[in-house]
Amino acid sequence: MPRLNLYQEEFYPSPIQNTWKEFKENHAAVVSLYCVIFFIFIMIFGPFLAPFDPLQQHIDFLLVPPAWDNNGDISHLFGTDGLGRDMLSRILYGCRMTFGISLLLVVVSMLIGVALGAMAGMSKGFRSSMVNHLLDSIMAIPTLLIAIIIIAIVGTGLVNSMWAISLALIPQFIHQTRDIVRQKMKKEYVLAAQLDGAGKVHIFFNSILPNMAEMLVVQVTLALSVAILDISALGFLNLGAQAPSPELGALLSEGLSTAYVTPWNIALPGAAIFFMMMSINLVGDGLRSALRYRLLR
Amino acid sequence: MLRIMLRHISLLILTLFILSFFSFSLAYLFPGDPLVNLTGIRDSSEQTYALLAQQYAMNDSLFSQYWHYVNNLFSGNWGLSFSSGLPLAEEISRSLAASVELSAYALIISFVIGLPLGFLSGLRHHKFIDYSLLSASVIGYSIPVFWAALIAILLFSVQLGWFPLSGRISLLYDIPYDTGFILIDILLSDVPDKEFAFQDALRHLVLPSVSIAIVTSTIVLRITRRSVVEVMNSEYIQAAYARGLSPRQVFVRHGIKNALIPILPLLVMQFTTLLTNAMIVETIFSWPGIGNGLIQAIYQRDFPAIRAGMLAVSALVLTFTITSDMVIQIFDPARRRPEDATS
Amino acid sequence: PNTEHQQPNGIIYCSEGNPASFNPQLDTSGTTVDVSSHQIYDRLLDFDLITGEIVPGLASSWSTSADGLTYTFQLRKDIAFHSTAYFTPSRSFDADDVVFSFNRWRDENHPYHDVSGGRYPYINSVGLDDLIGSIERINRYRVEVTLVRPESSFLANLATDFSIILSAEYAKQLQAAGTPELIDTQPIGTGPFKFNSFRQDRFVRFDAHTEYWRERSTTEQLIFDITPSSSLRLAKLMTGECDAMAFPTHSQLDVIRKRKELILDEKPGLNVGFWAFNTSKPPFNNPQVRRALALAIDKNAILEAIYFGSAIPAASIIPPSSWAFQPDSRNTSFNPLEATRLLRENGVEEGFSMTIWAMPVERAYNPNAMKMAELMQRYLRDVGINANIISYEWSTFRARLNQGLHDSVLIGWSADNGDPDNFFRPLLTCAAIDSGTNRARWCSKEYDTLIDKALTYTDQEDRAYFYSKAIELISQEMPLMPIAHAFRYQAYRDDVTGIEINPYGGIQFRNVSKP
Amino acid sequence: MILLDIKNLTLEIESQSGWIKALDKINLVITEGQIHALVGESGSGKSIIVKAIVGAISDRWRITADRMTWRGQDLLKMSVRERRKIIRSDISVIFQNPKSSLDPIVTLGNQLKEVILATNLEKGMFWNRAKQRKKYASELLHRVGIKHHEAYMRSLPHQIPNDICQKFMIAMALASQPKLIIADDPTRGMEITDKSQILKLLTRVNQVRKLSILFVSHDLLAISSMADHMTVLYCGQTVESGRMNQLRRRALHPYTKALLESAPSFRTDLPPKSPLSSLGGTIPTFQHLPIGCRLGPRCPRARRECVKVPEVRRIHEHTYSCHFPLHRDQK
Amino acid sequence: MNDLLSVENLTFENCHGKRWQHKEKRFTLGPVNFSIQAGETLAIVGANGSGKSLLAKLLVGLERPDSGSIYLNERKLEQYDNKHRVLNIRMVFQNSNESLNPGITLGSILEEPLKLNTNLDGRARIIKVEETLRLVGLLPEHRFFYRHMLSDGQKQRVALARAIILNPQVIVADEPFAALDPSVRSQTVNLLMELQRELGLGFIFISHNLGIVRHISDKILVMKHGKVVESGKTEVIFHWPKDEYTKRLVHAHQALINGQD
Ligand SMILES: Nc1ncnc2c1ncn2[C@@H]1O[C@H](COP(=O)(O)OP(=O)(O)OP(=O)(O)O)[C@@H](O)[C@H]1O
Ligand SMILES: Nc1ncnc2c1ncn2[C@@H]1O[C@H](COP(=O)(O)OP(=O)(O)OP(=O)(O)O)[C@@H](O)[C@H]1O
Ligand SMILES: [Mg+2]
Ligand SMILES: [Mg+2]
Repeated sequence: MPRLNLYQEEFYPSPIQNTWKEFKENHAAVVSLYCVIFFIFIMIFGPFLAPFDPLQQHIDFLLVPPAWDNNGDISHLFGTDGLGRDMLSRILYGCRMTFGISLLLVVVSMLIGVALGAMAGMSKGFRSSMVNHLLDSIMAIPTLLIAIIIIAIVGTGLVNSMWAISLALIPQFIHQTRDIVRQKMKKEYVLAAQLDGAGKVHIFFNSILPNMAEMLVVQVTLALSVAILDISALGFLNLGAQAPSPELGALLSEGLSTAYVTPWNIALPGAAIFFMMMSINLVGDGLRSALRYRLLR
Repeated sequence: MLRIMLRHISLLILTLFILSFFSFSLAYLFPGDPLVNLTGIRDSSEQTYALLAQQYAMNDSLFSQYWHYVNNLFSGNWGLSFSSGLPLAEEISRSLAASVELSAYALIISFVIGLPLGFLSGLRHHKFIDYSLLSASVIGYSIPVFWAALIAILLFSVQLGWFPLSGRISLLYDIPYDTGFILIDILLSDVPDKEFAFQDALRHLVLPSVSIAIVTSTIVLRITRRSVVEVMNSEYIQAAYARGLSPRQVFVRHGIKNALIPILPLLVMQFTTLLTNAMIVETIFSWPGIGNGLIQAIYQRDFPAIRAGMLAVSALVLTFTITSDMVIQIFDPARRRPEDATS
Repeated sequence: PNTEHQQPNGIIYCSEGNPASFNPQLDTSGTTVDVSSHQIYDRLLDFDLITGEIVPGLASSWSTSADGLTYTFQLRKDIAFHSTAYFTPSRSFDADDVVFSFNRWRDENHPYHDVSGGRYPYINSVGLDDLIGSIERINRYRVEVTLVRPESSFLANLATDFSIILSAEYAKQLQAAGTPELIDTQPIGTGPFKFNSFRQDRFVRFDAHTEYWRERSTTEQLIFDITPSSSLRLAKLMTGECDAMAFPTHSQLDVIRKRKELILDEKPGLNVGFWAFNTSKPPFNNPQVRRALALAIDKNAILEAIYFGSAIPAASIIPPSSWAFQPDSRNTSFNPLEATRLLRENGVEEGFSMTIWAMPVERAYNPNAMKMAELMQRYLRDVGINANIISYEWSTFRARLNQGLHDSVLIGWSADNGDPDNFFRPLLTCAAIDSGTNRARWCSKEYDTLIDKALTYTDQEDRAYFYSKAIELISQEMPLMPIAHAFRYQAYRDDVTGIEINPYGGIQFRNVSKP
Repeated sequence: MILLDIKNLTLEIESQSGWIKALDKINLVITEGQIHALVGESGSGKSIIVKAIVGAISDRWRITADRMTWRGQDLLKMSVRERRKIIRSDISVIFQNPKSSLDPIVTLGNQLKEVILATNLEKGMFWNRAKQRKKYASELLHRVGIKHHEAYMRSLPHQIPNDICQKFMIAMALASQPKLIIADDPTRGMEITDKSQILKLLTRVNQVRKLSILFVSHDLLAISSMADHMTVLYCGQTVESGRMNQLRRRALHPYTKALLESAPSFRTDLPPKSPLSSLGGTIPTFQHLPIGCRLGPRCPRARRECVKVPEVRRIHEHTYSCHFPLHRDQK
Repeated sequence: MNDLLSVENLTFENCHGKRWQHKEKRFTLGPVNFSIQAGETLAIVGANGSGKSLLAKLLVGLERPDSGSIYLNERKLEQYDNKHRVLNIRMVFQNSNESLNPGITLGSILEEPLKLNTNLDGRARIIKVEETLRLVGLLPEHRFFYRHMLSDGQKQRVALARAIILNPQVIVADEPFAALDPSVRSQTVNLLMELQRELGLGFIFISHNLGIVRHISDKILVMKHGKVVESGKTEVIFHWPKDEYTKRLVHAHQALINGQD
C-alpha cells in the first residue's frame, strides 16, 4: 500500500482554522476585528476607563466643547452636554450599553432561532409550504420595522425594545438555520449518519452543527450590526432607551436639542455607532469572503 | 403560472387575515375600553356608544366582532385618532402616500447610483476602482441612517443653506390633496407658480431621499457587484467569448440580464428597508409620513392610530413583498419549472 | 434662499405645539392663545403693548357707573366678520355677538355652554362668570354689563387674551346645522387673519382678513408651522423656512445673536416657572415634606443649566416687576442635609420613589422641563428619593394633569394681564383646581379669603398687604416651589417687521410684513 | 495540412503558494481531417488547454509558448480582435458542461442563431436574414439528430435533457462551418446509449465534412472508438502523443500503459474478478506537485533522474517524455 | 448454499408532488426479486431515473417499501429493526466527497457508527478506527485529517472504511466509481474485491460502467422505469441479452470496445 503523506506538518488545520487563515490575509478585516475586540473591552471595562459617572452633572462645565477645540477643557476630552455631563464617559458607557445589549440580544435570539430553525428544518411535518412562505414574508420585513411595531404594541422603554428586537431577529436565525439544516439534511453525509443509526438530535449536533458554525458566526455579525442599528435607532426615536440612560441613540437624540449650538453632541455618539457598525460589518465581510475562498478550494 | 399566482394569493390572504386579526386583538390588548380603542371615539354619549357597540357587534361573540371589524376596515371606517380626532383611514392613507413617495424616490436614486457603480465595480473586479468603491460602500452601509440625515442637515442645510430641512414643500404653497404624491399633486393642481412649487418640492426631497438612499445604494452596489462578478466568471460567459463574441456583445447579450435577474428580487426587497429607513428619517425631516405618524402615535398612546398604522404598514410591506415575489417568479425564466416549458 | 422672492407672499411662524382649540376661552395654554386670540379674534378692550394701559378694542368707549357695578360699552360699527369657505357673514359685528360671547361662558343654560367640554378655565379661575350679574343689549351698538360686586380687575380681564368675541350669527348657523362644536375648530372672528386649515402636528394656515378694521400689513398668509423641537425651530429659522420662531431656548440665544440675519428681542416676562406638588396625594399633602423637597433642589444650578442665566431666581410666584412683589419673602435655600432630616422625620424613607412630570414643550418660564427634571432627579437621589420622569405629548399631558395623576409637575404660569391677582388666583385658589390651573391641587380657605379680600380694595397699598400675607402663606405651606422668572425672547429674521410680543400673553402678527 | 501547432505551451496560475505551472510545456499538433484525442485524468489541465487555444482565459494568468499557430498564423502575437475573428470563423468549441456553458435565460434558438455568421447564409436582403437564420438553424438541428427542433428552440437550457443540450452545443459548433471542433468532454456523465450516439455524430461530421476534431476526454473507451491520434496528459505535462493504434499496441510511457490497462474492457484476456493493474497513489493536487517528472512518486520505474523534467523524444509520429520508457530499456 | 440477502416482491410507490397539484407523476418501483450469497457481487444497471438509487435506499432502510420483504440470512428484516440492519447492511454513496462530513475529522466520522451501534469504549474505538483505516490502505494518522485534505481516491477509501467498520455482511454501493479517475478507479476496484475476498462480503453496486460491471459482478439486474427487465448471470446477459433495452446497452458497449462499425 502506498504511503501517502501529503502533509508533512504535524498540524492538521480544521476548516475553521482554514477560514481563520484566509481571514488573516484580509488586513481591513483584521484591523476591524481588533476594533471589535476593543469594543468588547470597553463593554467589560468601560466603567474603569470612564473618568466620570455618566450621569454626574458638572454644573460649572456646561456645553464645554471637546478638548481639541480652542474653548475645550482637557478634563472633558469629548466635552460636556447641556447638563454638564462628561461626553467621554457617556459615550464609553453608551458603547458598553449599546454593544452589550446588542450582543446579548443576538446571542439570545440566535439560541432560540437556531433551536426553532433546527426543529423546523429537521421535522417533516413542518414542511407545510404555507408556514415556510409566511416565515419568508416575515423575513422580508426589516427588523427595525418589526421592532417598531412591537414597541407600538407593548409600549416604549429599553426592556420593551430589547424584547422587540430579539423577537425581530429570531426569524432571521430560524430562516437561516432552517435553510442550512434543510440543505444539509439532503447531503449524503447526513444520510450516511442516518444509516449509522443516528437520531435527529445526534445528527444535528454531530453532523450539521459543525458545518454550520461558521455560517452562524457570519449571521451573528450581520445580526449584531442590525441589532446595534436597531437599538440605537429606537433610542434615537425615544422608543427604546430613555433620556438619562447613556445609550448611544438616546445620547444622539438628547444631543439634538442643542444640535446647532453644540454639534459634537451629535457628531460623537453617531461616530461611535458608525465605527461600531463599520468594524462589525468589515469583520462580517471578511469572514464571508474567507468562507467563500475556503469553499472554492 | 396559475399555481404560482394561486399560492401567492392564498398566502397573501392568509397573512392579511393574521394581520387583521392581530390588529383587532390589539383593541383588547391595549389598556382601556376595546370599543374606544377600535373607534377612537372617547367621550361619546351613551346612545352613540350603544350605536357604535352595535356597529362593531361588541356584545356578540369575538368572532362576529372580528367580522364586523373587518367589514368596517373594508368600508374605510378605521376609527378616529385619539389625538387629532380625525378619521384614521384618511390620515393614514395620506401619510402612507408621503412615505411611499419618499421611499420611491430614494429607491430610484439608489438604483441610479448603485446599479451602474455595481456593474463598474464588478467588471473591474480586483482593480483599483473596485477596491475603492467597495471601501466606500462599507462606509456607506455602516452609517446609521439617522446620523447621516443629521449630518446632512448640519452641513447642507444649516451651514451651506442649500436645501430646506423640513416638510415636503414650503408651507406657503397650499397644494390641494389629491393623489397624496406631492409632485403629482402639484402638477394636477392649479396653484399659481406651479413650476416654482415643483422646484421647491424637489428641493425639499433632496436631503431626505439622499440620506435614505446612501445606505440602500451601497447595498445595491454590493449586490450588483457580487452578481456581476459571478456571472462574468461563469462558464457561459467564457463560452461566449470562446465563440468569438466581442466583450461588448458578451456583456450586453449575456451579461446584463443574467446579472440582473437573480438580484432583482433582492433589489426589489430593498424597498422595505427603504421604507423603514424612511420612517426614521421622516421624524428628522418632519416629513408627514407614516413613520412620523406612527411614532407620534406611540408617544401619545394614541391606540387607534397605533393599531391602524401598524396594520397599514405591515399590510403594505407584506403585500409588496408577496406580490413582487410573485411577479418575479412568474417572469423569471430561470426559475421556470421544466414541466412548465416546451408545452 | 435665492428662490425666496418667487415664493407666495406670507409669513411662517414656527410654533411649538398643537393648539388644543381655536377658542382661547376654552384653553389657557399659550399655544392656543398664540394661535387664536390675536389672530382670529378681537376683544372689547386691549392692552397697550408699551404702557400696559387698557385701550379701546371693539368697544370704542366705555363708562362705569358710580357704584362701580354697571359698565356700558359703546361698540364700533361696520366691523366685518371673516368670510370663509364655510361661512359667509350677512351682517357686521354688533351687540348680539358680545352678548353671545359672554353668555357662552357665563350662562350655564346657554345652548353653547356645554359645547366642546363646557369648561372655561381662565374665566372660571378669575371668577369672571360669577362676577357678572347680567349682560344686556341696549341697542345694536351698545352693551351694558352689571357686576354683582365691584371688582378692580374687571376691565383688565376683559382685555385679556381670553375675552374674545365670537360671531353669534355663525353660532346660530352651526346650531341649525347640528354641528355646534365646529365653532371652536373652524373659528370665525373679526381678527386680522381668518382661519384656513389646520393639520395636527403640521401647520395652521391663515389667510389675511382683507376687510380688517384696523390697520394691517399686506401679508397674504400667516402660517403656524408646528415644530415641537426647539432646535428644529432654530434650524428652520436659520434656513429661512420660518420667518419667526417661538421660544428660542436659552442655549440658543448666543447662536441667534451671532447670526446677523437673525434678530433677537428680549423683554422681561411676567411669568413664573415652578415645581408643583400634588397636595392631594400623600405624602405630598404634608407641608413638611414639600418644604423638604424644595430644600433638596439647588435653584441656582437650575438657573445656570436650564435658563443659561437669562432668568432670575423666583422667591415667590410674583415676579419682581409686579407691584405686589415682596423683596423680603423667605427664600428656600439649597440645604440637602436639612431636607433629608425633614424627609425622614416625616416618614419618607430612603428609596421612596415619586414621579416628576415634565412638560414636553418649551415655555418662557421653563425652556426645557425634561432637562430640568433630569437635573432634579439627581438632587433628589442625594436625599434618597428616586424620581421618575414622565412626559406626554402636550395636550395629553395637560389632560392627564387635570386628572391629578401626577406626584409633582414642572410647569409655570405667564400672566395674562398686569394684575397680581392673575398670579394668585389661577395658580392656587380652590376654584382653580377644577378649572385646571391649580397644578398643586392645593386648597386653603385662608388663602382664598386673602385673595378675595385683596380684590375688594382698589388702592394698591391695601391690596399689597393682603398679597404679602398670601405670599407668606405660600412659603410656609410650599404647595409649589417657585423656580425662576424668565425673560421673554422672540427671534425672527431681519427682513420681518412688526412682530409684537405682548407681555401679557399671545403673540400678534397684525402688523407683520416681509418685503 | 497542419491546422494547430502548439509547442511548449506553459501556463501559470497564481495561488496561495505562489505561481503554479498548471500547464508545463505542452505540445500538440493537429492536422486537417484528424480526430485527435486529448486524454488525462481529471484536473490534468485538459480544459485549460482548450481555453488557452480559444483565448478564454483570465488575464491574470501567465501564458507563454514557443509556438502557437493556427494555419501558420501566430495566435499569441495577433491582436485580440484578429484572434477572435479566426475563432469565430474557424474554430468551434463544445464545452465540457453544456448546461452551464449556455446562457440560462436566452432561448436555445437565439443562442444558436447568434453563432450563425452572415457569410454562411445565402445572399439576400437583410429582412430575409431572420428567416434564413431560422432555416439554417433548423437544418443544423436536424443534422445533429434533433427532430422536434421547434419546441426545443423555444426552450431554455435548464428545461431540456442533458443529451439534447449537448446536441445543441454540437449544432452551435457546426453552425459557423469551422475547420476545427474542439469537444471538451462531450460525453461526461452520459448513459452509454446516448454516449455512443454522440460519438457517432462526431465521427460522421468528421468523415463527411473533413473536419478536424480535438476530442478531450478521460473516457478511454470513447476515445479509442473514434480517435486516430491521441495525446496523453498528466498533471499539466504531455506524457505521450502519437497514433491511437500505435499507443494502444505499444505505449512507451508507464502512465499511458497504466491508463490503458485500467480499463477492463480493453483487456479481453483479463479473467473476471482478477485485480486490475493500477498505479499506486493518487494524483497530486496542484498545490503539491512533485518536481521534475510529475508522475515521479507514482511511477513504478522511477529513479533518481526523474527529478529532472524529461526531454521530449520522438520516434516518427510518436513522441514521449520519459527518462525510462517501456520497451526501450536496452538504450 | 444459503442466500445471504434475498429480496422478494419489493415494491415502492411514490406520488410525485402534492395531491392538490393537478400534475401528478407516479413512480413505481418493482416488484424486485433477487438474491445474493456471501462473497457474491450483484450489479444493477439501467438508465437514469430508472430507480436504481431508490432500490439501494430501500435495501439499506432509508426508504420504506410498500410491500415485499428483505431477508438477511433467511431472516426477515423488519422495518423497526434498524439496529440489525445497520450492523449488517452498509451503504457506500456515489459521491464520497459529499458523504463525508467536512466539519469533523475522519476519526470522528469513523467513530460515529461505533459510538452508536457498539459499546466499545473510547480507546477501543480508536484502535478499531485505526485498524480499519489500515485495512483500506490509509494511515492511522489519517484520522486527524479533514475531508478537504484528501484526494478523491482516499475519500472513497474512507467511505469504504466507514462501511466496513461495523463488520457488515452486505455492502450496497451507489455508483462508487463514477466520480473517480481511471487510475484511481482501478485501485478502488481492486480494494473492493480484496475486501470482499477477505471478509466474505456480499456486494451490491450500481454502475453505468459496463466494463467494470462485467469485470467484477457475478450477477446483473437490469432496470428500466422502475421495473426489472432482466436479471441473471453476468456472462449470460452480456452474451445473450434478451430484453430490447439490455440488447441496446450491450451493443453500445460492444460497439465502443470494438471501435466504429
Ligand atoms: N479558474 C481557475 N483558477 C485556478 N485554478 C484553476 C482554474 N481553472 C482550473 N484550475 C486548475 O487547473 C487544473 C486543471 O483544470 P482543468 O479544468 O483543465 O482539468 P480537466 O483536465 O479539464 O479536468 P476534468 O476532466 O475534470 O474536466 C485543476 O487542478 C484546477 O484546479
Ligand atoms: N425517496 C424517494 N421518494 C420518492 N421518490 C423517489 C425517491 N427517490 C427517488 N425517487 C424517484 O424515483 C425515480 C428514480 O430515481 P433514482 O434516483 O432511483 O434513479 P437512478 O436510477 O438512480 O438514476 P441515476 O442513474 O440518475 O442515478 C425518480 O423519478 C425519483 O423521482
Ligand atoms: Mg475539463
Ligand atoms: Mg442514482
